[in-house]
Amino acid sequence: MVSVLSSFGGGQLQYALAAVLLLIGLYGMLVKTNFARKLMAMNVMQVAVIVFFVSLAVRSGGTPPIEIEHEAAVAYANPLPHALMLTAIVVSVSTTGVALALLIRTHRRFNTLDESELLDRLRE
Amino acid sequence: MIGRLTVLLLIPALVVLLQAAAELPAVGDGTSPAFTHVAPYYLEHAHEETGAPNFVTAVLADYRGYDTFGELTVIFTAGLACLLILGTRDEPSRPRDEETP
Amino acid sequence: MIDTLGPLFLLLMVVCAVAALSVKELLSAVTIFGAFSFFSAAFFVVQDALDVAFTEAAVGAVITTVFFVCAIKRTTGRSV
Amino acid sequence: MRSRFGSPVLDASARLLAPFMWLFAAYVMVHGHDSPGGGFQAGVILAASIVMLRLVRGGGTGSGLSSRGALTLACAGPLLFGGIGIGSLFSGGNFLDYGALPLPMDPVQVRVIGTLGIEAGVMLGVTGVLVLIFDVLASWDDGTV
Amino acid sequence: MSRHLPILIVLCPLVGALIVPLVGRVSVRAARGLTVLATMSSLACAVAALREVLSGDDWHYHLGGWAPPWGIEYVVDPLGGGMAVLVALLATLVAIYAGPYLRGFSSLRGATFDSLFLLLTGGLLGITLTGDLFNLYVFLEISSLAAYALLGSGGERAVVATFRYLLVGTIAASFYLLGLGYLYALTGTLNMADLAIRLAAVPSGSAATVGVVLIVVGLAVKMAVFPLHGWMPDAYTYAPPPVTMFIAAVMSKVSAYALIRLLFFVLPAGDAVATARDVLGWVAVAGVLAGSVLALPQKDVRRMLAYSSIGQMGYIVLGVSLGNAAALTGALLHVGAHAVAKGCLFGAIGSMPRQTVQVEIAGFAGAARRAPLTMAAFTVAALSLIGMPPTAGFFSKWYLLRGALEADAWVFAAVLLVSSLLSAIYFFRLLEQIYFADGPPVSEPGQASGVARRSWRVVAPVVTLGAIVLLIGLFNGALVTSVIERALPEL
Repeated sequence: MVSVLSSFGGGQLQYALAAVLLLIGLYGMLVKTNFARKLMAMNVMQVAVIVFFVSLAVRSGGTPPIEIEHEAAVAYANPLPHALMLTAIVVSVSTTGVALALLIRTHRRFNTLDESELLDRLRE
Repeated sequence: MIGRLTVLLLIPALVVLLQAAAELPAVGDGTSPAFTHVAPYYLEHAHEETGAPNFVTAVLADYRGYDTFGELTVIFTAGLACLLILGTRDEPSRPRDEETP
Repeated sequence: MIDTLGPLFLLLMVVCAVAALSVKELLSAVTIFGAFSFFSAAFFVVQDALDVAFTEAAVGAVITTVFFVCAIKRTTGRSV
Repeated sequence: MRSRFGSPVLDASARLLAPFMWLFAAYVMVHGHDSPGGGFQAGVILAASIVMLRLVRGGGTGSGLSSRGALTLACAGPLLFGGIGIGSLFSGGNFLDYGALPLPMDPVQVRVIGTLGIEAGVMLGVTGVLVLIFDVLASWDDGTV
Repeated sequence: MSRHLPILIVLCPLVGALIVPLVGRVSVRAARGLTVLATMSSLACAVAALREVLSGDDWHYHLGGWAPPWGIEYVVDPLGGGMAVLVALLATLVAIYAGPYLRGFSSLRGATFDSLFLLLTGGLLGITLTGDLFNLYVFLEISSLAAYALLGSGGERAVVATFRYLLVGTIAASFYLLGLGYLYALTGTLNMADLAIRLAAVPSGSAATVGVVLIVVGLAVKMAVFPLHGWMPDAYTYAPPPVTMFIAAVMSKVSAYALIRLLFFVLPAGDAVATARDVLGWVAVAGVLAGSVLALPQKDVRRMLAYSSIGQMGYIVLGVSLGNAAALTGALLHVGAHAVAKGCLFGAIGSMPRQTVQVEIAGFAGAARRAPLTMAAFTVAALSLIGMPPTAGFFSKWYLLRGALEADAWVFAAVLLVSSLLSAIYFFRLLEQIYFADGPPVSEPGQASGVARRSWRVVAPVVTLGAIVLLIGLFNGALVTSVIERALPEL
């Protein structure tokens, strides 16, 4: 563990923090019992993936990927991961919308959002 | 109880992810494969080929326009999904649970 | 400068994520989640990802939060 | 759910704010190809303005877009996008090959026009869908989808 | 236009889905007709494209006119084209089958249902044809979101199961995307063919391994392999019949296809892939056994079939794990055989009169006299799942067994035989009810709704599927030599 951490000279620190964020989200999705809370954890997890991709695209001393005229050899950031992540953000908001609709429907019938209570009700 | 078990499972996952991350090119490294293979083509040709100085727009709307079509379809799907699941006010989704004909 | 700002915002995001998952009241959690989205947008700005930051700010901090508030209002029985 | 916030100040400021938001959305969309932004962001801003009007004025008239209209927009946006793609299919290019569109301009400019067209499609579609989802989630629709 | 066949396969359902809600306002019948038309034309395009590919080279279609790896490409090869035909065929039959079910719906709800069904079809077809890893993710999400909505439209119990499916599915998709990020960081490309070349040059290390593992885990979770199947029995039991029919038949098969595509065509054969395949093998063994055992005590037939699906998916994963030519042939044949048979079984069950939420086994008493055609198809499909000759299931299991013996994997071979025995037990219990038990008299009043459901639109798709199960079995040799052998990777 220590050897792993010491290998991060700062160059990979952002990847490490993205991994931490991902696992916080995963933990929340697995452990929290309230469905709305699970959804927030899901969003955290999705943002973690976006953070990872954006970290791949950054170039030190670089500029945003918008062309500056009359300046040769500018170190632009990589536009491809940015474009991909725009799609990923849309996917995450879509998933959240559908999940919330399911959530409201569940609540309308069972009057609870707690996972264990719901499972008990379903077995009745 | 479940919480502790999950943490026990997640810590090795974290170690593995960190180990893998340590092998990736450093953040900001302009010589990594991500910067040397496909991306330079966009940076060199996007403006003249697509007329868009914003490279992200060039990639999003032109080179990978089909992904954007897919993205729009995803959000369209989400809209219809909410409509089907919750129904509208004048026509709440049918209570087809216990008394299905 | 930029090299330290990125990890700093990431740390703030971690703090917000933990807080959003552990706060008792659901509505407070949603608010903190909005802050989380805001910090992530700030992170994307310092990473030169302006388009992503713009989208995340608009979607994460506004639309997702509004959706969450709607759903939580409806599932806790209070009116908007 | 349907009650307004009631405050005339809120009402007036929302009414004042909305046109500026629409203007900003148009700016964001049109300038998508040389500055950050584009159809998706513009659509989100438009949807946010309509949701704001709904929240302040309590739906019904004056909130910009009915639920039925939102569904129509949600279909029309992607159809515009797909239509441009299929248009290029019929004029000799591959799907979404805007350069093949039969417009009397040089190919790069045709591509810019095509890109603008699909960004408009994205904007309309995103606006429609987000308003629709809000209406369904908040059960704010006027019952006429 | 024939130059554009690959994209037309996907565009037909997608554009159809965009038009159906608008048409549905004017005429419900027109919207229904449009749905069937869209799936049919997609099927026609898929068949034409597959024929073209079988007589020539793989078909590369560059979207937007941009050559890969800068743009996105569609690739039709015997594997992808065959999958597309399978998906489009089932979609067409289910689109016809859904007609009577939708009769009680309002026009808006019916159009929304149809539109989402088309989106699901389009999403699955996109997965089978795309040659780009990120594009695969986008279409995976289209199909997943549509599936959540369709499964969740069945009632509140289905909604809870669907919510849990959504959480699991999103974790899977995020894993896939993260794994994709690792591979992109190492190679700088997203195109499958390009990635295969460039990844082979990357020195193997833990980053590449983690990327591969994340992608494999993500797709395996989407397939509902054994320990992650929790949502499935509930969702299949409570979802509307046409939805269960379609999703049980093709959805997990398409994920299996994606897994085969990535493991054998994209990722280089190295330690990472070998480890992933070993682990998958043991997961598959557990899944086959657990699925077969858990299916035994089920009272509800749909729940029983859901557990049997878990076991049957295990067979496919087993074939992937063994990875030799015979085993992969078996896995691919089983993808087709199981898709058609499961569709037939769930279709037949959906046509049964339903008084309660449960479809008890006892409810099938004497069904053969009331619905001889449907039950004949049901029987053929059931025999195929057990693995009786001359149905399709026998031959796929035979190839799998041969693959296991070739690889000296005695445990796998034993598991195959044991689980066939178990499935024989639970299916014969059911077949006994259908043919030998005394059912209620035909004129019982409670059956009116069942008779109404049994219009030709319900019977014809089910019978067609049953016939296809037999045809695949009878002509399996031709199918294997003309399509599947050409779809196999170079081993």
